[in-house]
Amino acid sequence: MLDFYREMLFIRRFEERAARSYTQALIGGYCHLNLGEEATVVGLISSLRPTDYLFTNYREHGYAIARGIDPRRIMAELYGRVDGVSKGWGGSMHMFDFEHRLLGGYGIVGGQVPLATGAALAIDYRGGDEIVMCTMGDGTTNIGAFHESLNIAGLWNLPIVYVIVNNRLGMGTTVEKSSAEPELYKRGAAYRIEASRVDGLDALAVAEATAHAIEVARSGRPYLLEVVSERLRGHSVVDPAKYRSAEEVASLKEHDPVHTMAARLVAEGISDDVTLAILDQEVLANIEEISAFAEASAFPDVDTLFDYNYATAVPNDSRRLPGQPLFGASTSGAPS
Amino acid sequence: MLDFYREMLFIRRFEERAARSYTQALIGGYCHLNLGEEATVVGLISSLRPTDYLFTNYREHGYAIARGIDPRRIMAELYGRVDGVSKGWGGSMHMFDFEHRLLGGYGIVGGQVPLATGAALAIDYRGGDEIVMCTMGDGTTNIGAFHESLNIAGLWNLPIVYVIVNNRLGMGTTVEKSSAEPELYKRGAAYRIEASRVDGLDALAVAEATAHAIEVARSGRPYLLEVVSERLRGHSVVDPAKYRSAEEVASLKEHDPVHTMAARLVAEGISDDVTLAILDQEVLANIEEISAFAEASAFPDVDTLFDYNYATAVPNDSRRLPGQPLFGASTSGAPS
Amino acid sequence: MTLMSYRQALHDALRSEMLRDENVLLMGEEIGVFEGSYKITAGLLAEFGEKRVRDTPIAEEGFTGAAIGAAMLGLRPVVEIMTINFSLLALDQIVNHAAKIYGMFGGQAKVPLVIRTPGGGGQQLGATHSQNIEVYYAFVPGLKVVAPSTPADAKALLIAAIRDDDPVLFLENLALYNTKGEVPNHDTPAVIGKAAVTREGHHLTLIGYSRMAHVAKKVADQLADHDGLDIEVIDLRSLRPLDRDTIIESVKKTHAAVIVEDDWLTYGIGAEVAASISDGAFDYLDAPVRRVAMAEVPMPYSKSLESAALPSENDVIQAIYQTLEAIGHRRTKTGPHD
Amino acid sequence: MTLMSYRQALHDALRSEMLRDENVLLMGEEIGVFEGSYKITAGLLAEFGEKRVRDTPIAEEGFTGAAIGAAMLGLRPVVEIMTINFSLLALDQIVNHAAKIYGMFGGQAKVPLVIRTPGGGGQQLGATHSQNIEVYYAFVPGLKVVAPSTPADAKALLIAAIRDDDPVLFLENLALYNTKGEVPNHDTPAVIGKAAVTREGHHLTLIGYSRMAHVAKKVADQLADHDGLDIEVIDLRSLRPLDRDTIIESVKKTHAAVIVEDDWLTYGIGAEVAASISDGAFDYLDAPVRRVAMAEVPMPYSKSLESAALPSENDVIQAIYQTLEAIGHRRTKTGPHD
Ligand SMILES: Cc1ncc(C[n+]2csc(CCOP(=O)(O)OP(=O)(O)O)c2C)c(N)n1
Ligand SMILES: Cc1ncc(C[n+]2csc(CCOP(=O)(O)OP(=O)(O)O)c2C)c(N)n1
Ligand SMILES: [Mg+2]
Ligand SMILES: [Mg+2]
Repeated sequence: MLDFYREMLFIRRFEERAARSYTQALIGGYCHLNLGEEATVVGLISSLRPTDYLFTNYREHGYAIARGIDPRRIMAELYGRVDGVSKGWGGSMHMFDFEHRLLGGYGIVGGQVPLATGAALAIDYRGGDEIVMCTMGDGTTNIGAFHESLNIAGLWNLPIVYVIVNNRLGMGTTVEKSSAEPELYKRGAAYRIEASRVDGLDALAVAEATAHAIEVARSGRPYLLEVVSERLRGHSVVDPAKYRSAEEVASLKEHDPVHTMAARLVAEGISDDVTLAILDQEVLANIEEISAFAEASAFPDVDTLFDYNYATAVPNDSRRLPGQPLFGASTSGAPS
Repeated sequence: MLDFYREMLFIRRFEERAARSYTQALIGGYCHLNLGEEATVVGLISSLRPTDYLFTNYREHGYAIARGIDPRRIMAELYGRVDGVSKGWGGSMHMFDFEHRLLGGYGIVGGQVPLATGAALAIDYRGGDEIVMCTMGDGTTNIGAFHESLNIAGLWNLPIVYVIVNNRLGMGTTVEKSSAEPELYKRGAAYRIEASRVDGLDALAVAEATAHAIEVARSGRPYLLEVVSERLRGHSVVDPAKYRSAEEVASLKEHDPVHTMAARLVAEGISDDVTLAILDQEVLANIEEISAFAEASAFPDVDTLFDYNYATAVPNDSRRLPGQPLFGASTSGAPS
Repeated sequence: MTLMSYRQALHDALRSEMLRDENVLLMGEEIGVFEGSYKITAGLLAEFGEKRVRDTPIAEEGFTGAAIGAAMLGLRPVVEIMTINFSLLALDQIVNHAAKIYGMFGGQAKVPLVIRTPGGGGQQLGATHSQNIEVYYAFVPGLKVVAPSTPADAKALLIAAIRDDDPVLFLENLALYNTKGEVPNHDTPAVIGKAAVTREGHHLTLIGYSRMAHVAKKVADQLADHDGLDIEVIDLRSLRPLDRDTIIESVKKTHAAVIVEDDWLTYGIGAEVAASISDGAFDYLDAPVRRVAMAEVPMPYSKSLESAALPSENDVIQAIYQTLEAIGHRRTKTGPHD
Repeated sequence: MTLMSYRQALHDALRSEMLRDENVLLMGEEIGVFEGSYKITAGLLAEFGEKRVRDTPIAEEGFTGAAIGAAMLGLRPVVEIMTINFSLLALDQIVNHAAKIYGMFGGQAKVPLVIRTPGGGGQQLGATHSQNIEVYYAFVPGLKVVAPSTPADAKALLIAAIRDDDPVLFLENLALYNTKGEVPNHDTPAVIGKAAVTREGHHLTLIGYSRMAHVAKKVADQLADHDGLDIEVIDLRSLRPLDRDTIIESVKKTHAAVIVEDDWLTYGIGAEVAASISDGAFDYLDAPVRRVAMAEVPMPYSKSLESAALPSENDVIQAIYQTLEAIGHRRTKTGPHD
């Protein structure tokens, strides 16, 4: 439990730092945080084997951390630096690390769902014993890709756990306003996929439910797990979330999973306030080092702009900067 | 019942004639027939009011007939003539008649489902008491548009009946191979939409189930109706359907809904063999007249090629034949 | 005239059309309670209610298709697709349905639909959120595609699009929302299908649309101030129909053209413009038509790479000078025109 | 060499690559039990079984996306999308995912995927089934797009596409499946990204791809026989990358070009080709580059209208003569080149 707490706290502090770095213009673009979802993230990832695959969406910093990727490289990605997990190409929404089997970080709502389904197909094709976990938000269950993918996984008996992280909002729209069946896990029935729902503020409960889901997947059937979680702040760093009532915000604070877990650790005598305060200081110091590392990392060199045009080089590939003419000396560069 | 039979028989003979005309090259492109689905078609349409709207797919000749469109214009459309329901622009897959509220005829699998949903939205928006019926095949329930549309209809309480015409095949693929939940009506639950299944070989049963579905829709809730039907021949006229076993084909013949209905009419003393034979002769003669009308109708004039570029004319509209240069006298024609 | 932002002009056009015609309704993700990702629809839910300002589920294909169906029955839906990148999910409904319904059924049903969506680039949104794929729409018969660059055009073209009986793809741009300009107080619709000469000149024709029409104008003004160059600027405004006449007329006068675009070069909007100029002004061109466009890569997140991939004012200036130089060179060889 | 149909060449390439590499699998609607809508995959289910020949549900986005995900893990899926019209439903997965994954993640994951799909027109399939929208793919960095016109190229390019580590859109054509040609018996992959000069000549360069490369060749041969015209024919073969060098080199020799394409004219493939020629061969062109393309309408079903909308051999011949006439005119005025 203490391990869970440490991880949750780390994600909390990391995300808070990301928010601050964003306002300091160290981070650009869109930046979606896992604040409020720490218990969900940690509970979900804890039951995965290192060889299992994870596909997720743009709200993935915590998942990258929980998978064991060096957090300095995660922060460096946010800062758009060469040492970033995606070498600065992806940013907040597009983190990827093959070694730790985080297979993205996708910015298109639902985009990851068919991909994850295909990864499960590849595992099944080769007779491997890995499974795929594919997380998505509650709002994502209304897009076609969800339906098409679950149907395929159900038909082909693929080893995959689909996880709905239900933070009850897709930007500002509630589940009730976006899903005709708001008990989202029940949608598994449309594909004969076993499904259940769990409290996402309780890391242990999430871990337990996940373990079952993974067991089903490893036995060769997809599973649909709904984790009812919380989003503490706006949809992204820049959203003031004015559409939430004062009571709602108060209730969020009250159920804050990190605080709840801390209280439980103390109540159950596993830890005490002083130890937890020291732990927090350590984490905060660590986060500052991480940020310093990221800030010291270089921006990608402009010369590398065409480095990832193709994995297999071909003649006549276009490698022109915006100012360059179509024809003339500058059109070389292409392998031939 | 005799009315149903007459209509079913008419569709049967019309479709057989269409198949023949296709082999005579009077019809081009793809041509999908309602052979085997006559009871389904007639049962479904019988409960609609003239003011209700129908959206369907490319397998729609029978629906066009059942809605009361002049069959000569339906055949003329198949023959690609100016007197066709879509003036020769649509062909077999794209029939449309606003007067009879057949709002297409769509060639893209699932394409009609969001459109029909939107028509129901328009009715609701205006507080009208019409409803929309949207038919689709069994294979169509696996595409994203199905999911997105039913969710929207469920959320917004739209007056629409979605009908799955389950002929148990999408081209050559069985329902079991394409739908993880092969009892297709059960998918309504994913959107809290009331749903049921009915025998599509029994026109009366279909009519009854449809009447209930329409009642629900008219009261302001969507409904999902699955009609288990049959496809007597190949997917389209050119498909020999070699993937079907001899037993299957034999069983199809045995359950042929037109023959079954005829037998029932005789058994129940409503009609007799002689009367039915005379009826058939009448229908056949009528079909020949229809075909003659279609054949006598003119092909659209090439001068009309740009007639439907836009409903609201704008300057610089492109109205060039393939051989015409981009600039020069021939670029006129555009309203300015 | 009132000085206002592009955002405000769009908002005002939506509001006044909704007041004018009760068949006009808005649909899209987060346009109501959230007041729009980019706040174009702020306040409209409160004013018009849930019936006319509809927050949709995340289902681009479904709600765009529903809007098309509603339009077939005579409503005039204005759909917001949050960014043009997500419109790929609705493309079948737009291309195979909205664009086809009028023609394919022999003119029996109209589709008076507007799809508003912003393009982007330069906001560090990364590869999936920084595309300019308007050419996908401009390519399709049956659609109209407009791309205003000023608040005044934004208002007048949006009004025109809403009143038009055909499906109109209305291209906005993230970087334009805060730009300001004078906007007429009356609700006069613009004519769809006409380019605008936003600066007269005779040395060269500089062509852009949406954000790049701004850049073009700015560069031209700058070069006039600093170098006495007299550059004609064309804002395409409409990508379909494309107003070739206005372009050709200008190039016949200036004998040279540079196109600036935010999309990828190869097969981008500029390709058609360049091909059209090279054809229609063949005997007048003194140098090849130059295109300044985005580098052909998935847009990187990192600022250093993103800046390198995007066309800059400097790139435009360089292309102009290189073109003028080429003309000088050729003129020396062949003598001046006419 | 063996004389065989384009269909057979595709079938043989699939089969021999499946035999060579067990990571190659086929996915698509009706490719197994039904043996393929156009029978390219006939017999392969029987030979390789359900694991490697997968009939998918009707879910273009879902199964194409699944193929992309499988490719990320090292499989080499070959997806069949029944016709290119239906690929609009998979476009988000192709453009926002397949094309982006390699670059957006800094080169960490490859997507060795092939999407086979036929374009069409001329089969009376109507507006939703007769589009040639390859420009949607050719426009996108990260994709490769090939469009073979002969059985030999079909085989060699399909083998190359399957062995390539990037996503390749492999464009076929309904009207080509039954055409025949000599095909090498060995399995040598072609080089992706190279055009072919399929006929040498010096009077004019005639450019096409896919079905229109055939038409171009046929027209050129005809004009040689009947009129002693010596027309150079280029088959683009690859739309992305586009082999501009081969095109420009030819036009520098012939001084004139006509492009034939099956898609709509405005913003079509020919726009980029014409713009590139007008730029790269600026000093050599004696007449504007002419494009012969489809009329810009949703394709009508009726034969009379469809025929009028599609480019015919006669249209091509007329464009050639008009171009040559324009050159004659100009030559008289300015004297011969060089
Ligand atoms: C296809 C698509 N449509 C819209 C968006 C814009 N968008 C980004 S996140 C989001 C809300 C997603 O909600 P949910 O699935 O609940 O995930 P959450 O953000 O709550 O974690 C939207 C609409 C997008 N990225 N992709
Ligand atoms: C999006 C799309 N994918 C594929 C096709 C090709 N296609 C036409 S009909 C069909 C089968 C449809 O089966 P089903 O929904 O059961 O309807 P049925 O033909 O049996 O009436 C397919 C795959 C298409 N027209 N559109
Ligand atoms: Mg959410
Ligand atoms: Mg079926």
